[in-house]
Amino acid sequence: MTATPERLHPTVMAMVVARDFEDGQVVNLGVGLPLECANVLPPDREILLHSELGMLGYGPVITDPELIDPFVTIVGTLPVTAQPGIVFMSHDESFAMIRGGHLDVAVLGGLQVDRDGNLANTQLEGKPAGNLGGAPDLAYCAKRTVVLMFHTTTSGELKILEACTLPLTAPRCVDRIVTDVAVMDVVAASDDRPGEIVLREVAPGWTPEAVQAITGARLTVADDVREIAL
Amino acid sequence: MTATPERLHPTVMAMVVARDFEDGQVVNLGVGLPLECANVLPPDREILLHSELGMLGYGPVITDPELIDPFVTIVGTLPVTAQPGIVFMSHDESFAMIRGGHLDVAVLGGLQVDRDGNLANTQLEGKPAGNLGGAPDLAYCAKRTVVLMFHTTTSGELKILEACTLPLTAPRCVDRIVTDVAVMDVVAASDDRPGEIVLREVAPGWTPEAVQAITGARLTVADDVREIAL
Amino acid sequence: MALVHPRGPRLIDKRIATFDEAVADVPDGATVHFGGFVSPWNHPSYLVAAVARQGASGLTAVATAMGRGPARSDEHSMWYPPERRPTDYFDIGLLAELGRIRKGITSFPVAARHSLVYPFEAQLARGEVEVEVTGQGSLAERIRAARAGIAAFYTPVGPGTAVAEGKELRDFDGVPHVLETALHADFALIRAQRADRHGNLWFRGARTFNETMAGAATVTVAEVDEIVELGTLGPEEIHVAGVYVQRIVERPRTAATSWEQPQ
Amino acid sequence: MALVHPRGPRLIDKRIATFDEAVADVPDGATVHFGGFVSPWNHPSYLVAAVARQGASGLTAVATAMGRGPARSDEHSMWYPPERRPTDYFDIGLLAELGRIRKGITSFPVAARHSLVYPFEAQLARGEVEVEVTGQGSLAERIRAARAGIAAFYTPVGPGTAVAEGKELRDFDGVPHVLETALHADFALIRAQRADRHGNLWFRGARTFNETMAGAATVTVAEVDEIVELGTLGPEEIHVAGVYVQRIVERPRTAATSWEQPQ
Repeated sequence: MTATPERLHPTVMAMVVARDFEDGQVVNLGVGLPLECANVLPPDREILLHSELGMLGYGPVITDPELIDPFVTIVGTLPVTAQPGIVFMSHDESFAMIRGGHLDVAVLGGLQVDRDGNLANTQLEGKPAGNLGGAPDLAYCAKRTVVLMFHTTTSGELKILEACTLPLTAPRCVDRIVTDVAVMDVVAASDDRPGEIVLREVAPGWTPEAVQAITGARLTVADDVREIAL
Repeated sequence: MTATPERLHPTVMAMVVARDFEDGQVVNLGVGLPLECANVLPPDREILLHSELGMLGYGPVITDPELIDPFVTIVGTLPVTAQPGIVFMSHDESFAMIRGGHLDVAVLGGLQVDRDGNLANTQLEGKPAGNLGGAPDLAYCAKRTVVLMFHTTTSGELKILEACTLPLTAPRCVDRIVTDVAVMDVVAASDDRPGEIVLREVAPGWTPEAVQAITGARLTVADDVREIAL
Repeated sequence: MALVHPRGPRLIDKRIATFDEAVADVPDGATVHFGGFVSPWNHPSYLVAAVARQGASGLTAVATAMGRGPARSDEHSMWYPPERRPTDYFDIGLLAELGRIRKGITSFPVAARHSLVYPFEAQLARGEVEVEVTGQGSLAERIRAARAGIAAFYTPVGPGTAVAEGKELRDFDGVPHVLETALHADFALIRAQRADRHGNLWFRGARTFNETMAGAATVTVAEVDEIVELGTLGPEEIHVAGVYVQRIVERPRTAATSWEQPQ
Repeated sequence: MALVHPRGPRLIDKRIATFDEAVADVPDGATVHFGGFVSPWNHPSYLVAAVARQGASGLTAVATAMGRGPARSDEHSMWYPPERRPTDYFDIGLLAELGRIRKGITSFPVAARHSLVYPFEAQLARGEVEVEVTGQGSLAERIRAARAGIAAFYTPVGPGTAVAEGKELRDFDGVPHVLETALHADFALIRAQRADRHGNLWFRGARTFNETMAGAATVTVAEVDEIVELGTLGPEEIHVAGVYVQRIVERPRTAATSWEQPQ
């Protein structure tokens, strides 16, 4: 019996997502893990980060109180950097931008994702209601939706499933799943075949079999599956 | 046989309309006669004039080329005065403002008005299509719609009718009609009686009978009908 | 030749001296839009506190989030050392805690962590209040529709999820859409940085629901950091035209330390 | 630790050197939004002229008015003495006169006087072109809906008149409404006063359809008086975020005197 291989650090997970942003893309980062992407982008690259509050063009999170501008914050009232060209707008305009298909990528956290690309990420167990926030619009309307999450819950429950059991945030919306052990693409169902999840990359030390063992949906292993590299 | 009494000058017609604006009201003036209201408002009164182009708070038309700002113009590219507090906006916001019921008064020109308060003012005879412009939104959505027009056409045809014959701009929208001979209110139809046009004021020298004689709808003469005064 | 008004002109002046006056007529059972996005710098704190003092109850509150309440209000500025955190942040969790909210229409009804329970959430779990959870995009558009005189609209966001249940679905270009209706309020309580006496508003930073809600209610009241002379705000820089705003109130120069202090 | 892009960063730069390049790919049969409100100061004259030179035909033109054409273009600035009237005002009447427009979607299809006939109107009378006349409010909202991802909406304006014929009617609160659909275009050609390389735009004066159309097309091209350094336009003063704009072109310092001059 071999030791369980190490899982990726959250910063590296964010880098795996940010690696694939193209210059000039408009990207919305969800709270928590996804926001880490803001901190790993090279300062000389122009990726326009969008915030639902009504802001486009922010940069890394600021931790030094002396540098904070309290009017430049994102969800959770987190202070961030104002990049040159930053624009402020209203909530309705911010969501017109999302819903109108003007965002290239949404990176969201996830509680569950299934092989049809359904996403559940708003309803915490035991809570009397879910926090939808802007997730339904982002997940459904961004040109590309990436879910960045730990592969399993802290108590080991599976999160990538044949079919979500929690209330859906948005249906058939996920294009890619990046976790602490793998990178997977969701291939949408078509008339003649069901949706599938294709395993593209595995974390160092992980085999496709080891990833499959902690995944609740059957994975299709890509012919060119390889180790995650930045 | 007595001589036909004189008709009011367009400037006086505009003053009859402007007389009834309340301080602070938001008013849209149509092209032509209605726009004259902008020129007769006392400079120390704050009536906010709205233009569909996306402007709120303009003042009199400017004729001296040295005083013109070509970026402060209304329909017809007419240069107007920028009053303190003037705001510019987009066309969609300008019409959100109209449709959302935020305008107190719309003063519009008219080709025909009928006793149900229907308005026709966009389709010129002989033209292959009508110029709707912003009239449908203004006529239907302003809290109060005033039609300012000559009582009859230049060739003597009647314009105030039992029922409009030209294509309607908006149905059941007119509250008041001000012409060069009279001031009339349209009382909307209710379940138990049809709409009616009430004659409130007549121009100096005019009798209710003389006004009725050039009106295609039966007028109800108000008990307190009086001579137009400013 | 110009008309002279017999009474003499009455200038437009939407300034109200106190927050208490500005919300005095909010009735029990009112629907109220609350602007901002859970930050001391964009939430209408003094208006919330004034509503709390005024006592209106049975409110339907439309807001991004239902608030943390006074006990946790400084969590929103945790990145500042304690001495720099605003003492005058009163979020609508205060109204929830006082039992004034009957129903919430919101995107964030609960705390984001298992370990936290906010006042509205606790009442919801006990069945004391109602909630209508709406994604933020549809909530923003429903409020904008109220301002813009649009009765209802079809959005692609919602079909296939709980928010579309019981609503009309229709395909456009083969994509399912759901019909959402305008969300008008009796009062909109918002926050801006600058205003003039016409009610023209200017905002620093993301304008959140503060811009969206202006004009989407019968009475819009703006709490502002500063009232400036008419003409100071340039015609191209005004974000909200004064016609959408009925009342403006300036925040005090000295921050309140309790919501109970009359302002 | 930060990612270094293997190719080196590529900055966002939406500047296009010439108007001819900026519209080179407008295909025959395209739907095109044209911004402005019949004024030399808000109409995208150089883009219109470039489309005329480029030759695309069978266009569906969405615009406030269908234009007067070159012969009458200086009527728009009659309040200036002749020597001060712009020589470089090219309205879409030019495209109509050249026979490039197959259909107009507009609020002002004809001249406002009996005695005047503009090019599009003449073609319409002869049955050579189609027209869809829409009130300006619904036209503006349909274009905004395209930008905002709203498929359709119910407006109270239209029922009881010709514009509602053949469309779905529905009552909301006892008031009849008509369903209007989003109006997307292949290209939006607009005019602004300032832009930066991100495509952020700033306007002088009423923003007309220029703001409304930005982002309501697959490709939005902005003709601007001046391109300024990134960061010059303040985050609170930008009217249109760059994401809605794909190309920007600066107007020449010396005004053209004919639409046929390549620019």
